Amino acid sequence: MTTTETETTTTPTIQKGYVGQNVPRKEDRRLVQGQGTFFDDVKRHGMGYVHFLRSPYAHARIASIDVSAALELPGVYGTLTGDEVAILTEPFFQIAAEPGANVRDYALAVGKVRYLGEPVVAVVAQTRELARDASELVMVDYEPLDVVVDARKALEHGSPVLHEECGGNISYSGLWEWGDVDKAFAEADHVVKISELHFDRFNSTPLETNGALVEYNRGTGQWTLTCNNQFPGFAAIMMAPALRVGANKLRFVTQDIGGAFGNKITTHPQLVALCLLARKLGRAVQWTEWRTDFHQSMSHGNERWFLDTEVAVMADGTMTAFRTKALDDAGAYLRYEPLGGVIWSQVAPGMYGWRNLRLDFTQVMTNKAPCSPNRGYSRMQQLWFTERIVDVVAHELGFDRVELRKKNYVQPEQMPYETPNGCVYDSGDYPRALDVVLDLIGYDTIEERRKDAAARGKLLGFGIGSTLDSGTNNFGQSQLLNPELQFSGNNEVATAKLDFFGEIVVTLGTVPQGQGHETTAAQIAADILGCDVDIIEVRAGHDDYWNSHAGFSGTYASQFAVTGLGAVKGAVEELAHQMRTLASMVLQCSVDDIELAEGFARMKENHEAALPFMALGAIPNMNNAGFPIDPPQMNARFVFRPQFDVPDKEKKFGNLTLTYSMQIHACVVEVDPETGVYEIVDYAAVDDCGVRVNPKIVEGQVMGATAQAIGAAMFEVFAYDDEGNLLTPNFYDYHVPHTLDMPPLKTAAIETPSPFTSLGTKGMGEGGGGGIHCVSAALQDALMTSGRAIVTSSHNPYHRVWEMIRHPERSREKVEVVSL
Amino acid sequence: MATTPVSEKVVTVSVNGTTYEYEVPTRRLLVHFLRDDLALTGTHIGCDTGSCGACTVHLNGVPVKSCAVLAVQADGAAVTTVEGLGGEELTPLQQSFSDHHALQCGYCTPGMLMSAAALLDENPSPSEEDVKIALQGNICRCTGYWNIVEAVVAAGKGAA
Amino acid sequence: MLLREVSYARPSTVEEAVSLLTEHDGARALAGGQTLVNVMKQRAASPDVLVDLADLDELRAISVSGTTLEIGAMATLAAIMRSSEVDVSRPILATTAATVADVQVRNRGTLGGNICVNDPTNHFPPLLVALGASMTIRSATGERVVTAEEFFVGVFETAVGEGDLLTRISVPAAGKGTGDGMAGVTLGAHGTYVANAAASVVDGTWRIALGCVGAVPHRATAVESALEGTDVDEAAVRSAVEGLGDTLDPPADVHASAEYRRSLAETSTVRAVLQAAEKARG
Amino acid sequence: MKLEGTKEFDAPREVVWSVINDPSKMANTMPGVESFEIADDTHWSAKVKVPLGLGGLKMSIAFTKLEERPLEFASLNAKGQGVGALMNMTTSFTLSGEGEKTSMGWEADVKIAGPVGSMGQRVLQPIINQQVGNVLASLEAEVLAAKASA
Repeated sequence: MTTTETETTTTPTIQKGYVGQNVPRKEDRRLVQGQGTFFDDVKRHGMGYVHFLRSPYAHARIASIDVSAALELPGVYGTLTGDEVAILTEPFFQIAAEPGANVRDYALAVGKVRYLGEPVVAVVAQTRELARDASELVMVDYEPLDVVVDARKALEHGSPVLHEECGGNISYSGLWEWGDVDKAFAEADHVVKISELHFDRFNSTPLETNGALVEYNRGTGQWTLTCNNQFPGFAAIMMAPALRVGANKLRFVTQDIGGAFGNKITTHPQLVALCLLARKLGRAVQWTEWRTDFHQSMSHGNERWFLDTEVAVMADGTMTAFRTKALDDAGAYLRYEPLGGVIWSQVAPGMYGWRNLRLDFTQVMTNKAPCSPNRGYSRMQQLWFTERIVDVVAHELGFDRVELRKKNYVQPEQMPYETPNGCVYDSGDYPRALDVVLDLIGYDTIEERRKDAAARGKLLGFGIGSTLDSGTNNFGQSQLLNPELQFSGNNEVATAKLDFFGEIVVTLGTVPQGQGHETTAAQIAADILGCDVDIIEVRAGHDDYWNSHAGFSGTYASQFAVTGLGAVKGAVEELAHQMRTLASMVLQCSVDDIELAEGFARMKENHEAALPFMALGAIPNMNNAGFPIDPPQMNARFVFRPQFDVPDKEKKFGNLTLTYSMQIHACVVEVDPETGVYEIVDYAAVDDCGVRVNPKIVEGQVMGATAQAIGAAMFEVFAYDDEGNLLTPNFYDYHVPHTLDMPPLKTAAIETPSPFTSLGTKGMGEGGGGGIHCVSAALQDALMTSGRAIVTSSHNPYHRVWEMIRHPERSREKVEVVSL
Repeated sequence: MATTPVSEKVVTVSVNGTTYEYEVPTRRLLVHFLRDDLALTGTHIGCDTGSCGACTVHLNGVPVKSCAVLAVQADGAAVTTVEGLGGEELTPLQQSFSDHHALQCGYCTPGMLMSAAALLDENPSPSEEDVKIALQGNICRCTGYWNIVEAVVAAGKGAA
Repeated sequence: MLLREVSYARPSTVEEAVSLLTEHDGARALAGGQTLVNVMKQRAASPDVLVDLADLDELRAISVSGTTLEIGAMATLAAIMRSSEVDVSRPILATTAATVADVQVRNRGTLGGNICVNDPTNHFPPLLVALGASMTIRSATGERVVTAEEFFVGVFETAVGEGDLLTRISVPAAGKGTGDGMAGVTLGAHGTYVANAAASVVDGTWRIALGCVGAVPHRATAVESALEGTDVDEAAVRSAVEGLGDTLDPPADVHASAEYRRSLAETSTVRAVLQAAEKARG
Repeated sequence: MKLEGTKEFDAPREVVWSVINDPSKMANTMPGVESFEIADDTHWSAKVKVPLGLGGLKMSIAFTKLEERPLEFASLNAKGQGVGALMNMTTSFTLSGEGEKTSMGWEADVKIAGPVGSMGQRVLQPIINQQVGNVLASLEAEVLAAKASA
């Protein structure tokens, strides 16, 4: 059902050993036995269950709240309202400069609700059922307000305003321009105009929803949060000031997490509510979000319009410039936003060589669920946009889509390539990757297959989606949005120690959610220590008490293979040095005479002179008398820090990410012209993420991202009606693809190691955009003979395809070609 | 004379071979009975509409979604959860999931395993299509299913 | 996830079930629970008393008496898929059951439960109307039989009223010259229907019912009579179906505009009729 | 959700007007009314159990008469609060016609929120259409009864 091919261009930069092998995952045993520990599996004596009463209105004033009836119900422990929250906490820190900086965001709605599903009151009771019963007794008197759900309308004068203190609905706006755009358009042979493109709203809907068990220690004033937040560093930065405590008072603990994909970064409002309740009630409180709550209130992917786009094209197909107005819809609050307003610029030109770009970016707030990172965060929208441009240009000017791409791709000999905005694409061979994917999918047979499909009354279409997966953020880019911010660079932490009986224990600051960190970290460690991978224990999950985390610790934005493994490599190399040093002290030789191999520290020249790890572990811990100087402690902590500068805030210029993985996807669709129903009948994806520490894990990421892309392209959308009701609040209407919806898949990989990372690795896992692009392109190709509709949306369910066939003019009128 | 409806009921359920006698509110879902009352937390909850299959268990030998069954409906029945699949040793199916990288976060895995195990009981060497049909009621957001289907087909071949 | 308080009884006879449903205000029969329990989780609807039919084995029977296929209301979709009686006398019931939801739901979900819910997107309401099925309903005052058209009253509403219990669905067994078809568009493979049509022909007489276009299955009587006596080739069917959409006032939702549903209703009808015609030819 | 239509009555305008302006008569036309209270001539309230097959939807509804021009026009607002749903409906009636014939144009703007609202238009639209149909049918009955008793 899936076939895999791999070619390696260069050998990895460190010794072959476990690195590069499909080492079975250490995580698997407990997970297949149902012995994983997810947050909802953890209980405490006498804990109370929390239910959030949520707003049934998308926009309303809260006239009054009466919890008395709920409190009278036997078994109810207590409640929390917005009025209390406003007294007990500071509004959350806002990343935005003016006007977004004025947003006042709290753990619960204060005075007003701004989206349907917004938490208004928290109720705590002895059982889950009881908490919900009690919430039904809470009387909330709402005064409904007019609603705005369309970003374009939110800009209009007289539109309902969500946050009066912002003086309108705009959270951020800025002009991003590089090169000489007007000159490029003046010299262009053709200008292709696309009046409107729309990237739809969806997210990755991890199967495990959000939640936490929160305990408050009255003696130490510290909270312990057993949760599934994937970026504790960010959560602490948001929560500690709000709670008026230091970050040292917040201990985050995770073990197994049921998927996150960026969607579990912005849970800080609910976590703060839980902290307040645990303190108020003097007991552990537990909250498990439901699916409907998640859909209505949590972490939607950024919805984005691209308006009045123009592309400058030369007669030979060289694309020299684009200009567009991007309109981003952040939803009701700016939890992680407006960072989406800069993250896209990591891949501003996509995979193409144009040097002249103008993007006028505006982000607005609407009465919909707040946005926050979602796999491919903000880059996916930009990459879909650049891919749409390429296919529309080809479609309207009659260029071959393959040749047009090859001509305009950044070329391998240009690597490392500096983009017009100062980002550096570290390595890659895009034209070759395209050849590989075309070969996988049998591009040379497409026309025959098209005829065959036509004979069956089907419209066949073929599409390509090229996508970048930029990893290891330079958080300095946040200063391009708000010069006052004091964030820059990046980091990750690991510790490695040799324990009493020779056990090797590695801890990470990362917060894995299925990426196999325990396994890949062990592979790196075992290679360095010259021992069996099985004797390496990598602690599962995250715990602030390990002292192996820093401000940017977490698992997000494709960085583990660089920052996480970089930290592991640093810590384990330090431990190895300590082990060799101790061995040299015992064996009376120089450190350089000692090697670590086969589970021993031994003399290179005389393998009989060897100390087992057990001895090395025991000496400093339990048998350290008689050493003239202290034996090494067998305990190392390493902070990995990628080299970054703060970008130029005036020119919006600088390197924003360290590595650029690449994926190219291609698919073949067959459309039923009568119903618009279509099927993906063939699919291929090629991935290049540099050195692959564990190829099967990498392929798994490619497959998962592909499946999510197919879902977003065909089925998954957070759609709202004019009153702000979410029309897809559960897996019944929000259809997630299942086994029978999956096309056959062929994958391949090429490895062009990153010159900028110690292992030659690149972060990866967010390449799913390629799938959304190639489905859009394939549909547009399929409709060539049936009205030549242009695909202007990222989400193309059957009814939209049917409409494109029935009313091609509706999309045709959005595109225009001016040839000079 | 009709029995009188009750809102609390003593249920007797055999779970993974152990018989439990428990008084439960009649509104309690089987999945909460397993997770909260019996502390068998391998059975997971991924949705609230009976769509995702993470809570799949065997009820008298057939796979069902334990979030769409009341605990009282299981009175007198035999339930098998993922904890009851194998012993210390992994079953060939569990091993195959690991061998084929058929899990990432592992949250859907117990439900997947229960659906797949039921299929293999009925059809020891299923085709790819058989497997897809058997697993259609189980959502996975990490793997895209390809490796899961391969793992089950391979486990079947091994058994056949 | 968490249901409102509800009391529960599991009667051991149909009589007992009926008296429970009669005696208790807000009592509702619990069959497979694959819809009811999920709706109760949303607390969108909350019966006060659940009468669990699980022990009423007589309601699980599937049998053929004379020229009628009798399906007990508690027969699961899985049982219908596997039933040789169904396979012999009205196979489309089995092939349709096989496309409802998924294995786990089919193992619990019953035909009676499916039709008593009468969600406009369900598979069986239009199919049973097209097949000319009838339903037997027990109450304290006795037993009555209603036709499928009479049975489906509204969304979530059927002829099964308070104190009533659906016991049996009767479908005429297919003889020679009978053909059934069902076509439509679903949300994903084996998903819920966006629009569908069921068609059945017996010796040249057609019955066609559309789903998802209103509160109850819609009989396409004009198409039925237009097909009367024609030798049913594609051209004939298309002209018979022409204009059907304009006679409908379907709901619009996130999955389909009214215009799209009208078009799908026509396409589905054409395809269902052609399927049925082919089967009828044998 | 906006709905509108016209309804013809074989009755003089005065009779139709008397019915649609008599809360207690209107109460008879509403589905599943369990109790009904009149606060004053512009405010009244009802406890209803809207019959949905899956178990009735309990709601307490507060009515406010917004505007009236005798024999011509009336509009009222109904705010319902139930556990499964919140309802906000503004409806208006315009009467015309002479002698024994009355034509009633009506408009309704219905907003439904809460879990029931999340069940989707697929289900809601048919439900509402059907309930409106029931209301109009029983309204006709009320009018004919009033005409007979007049």
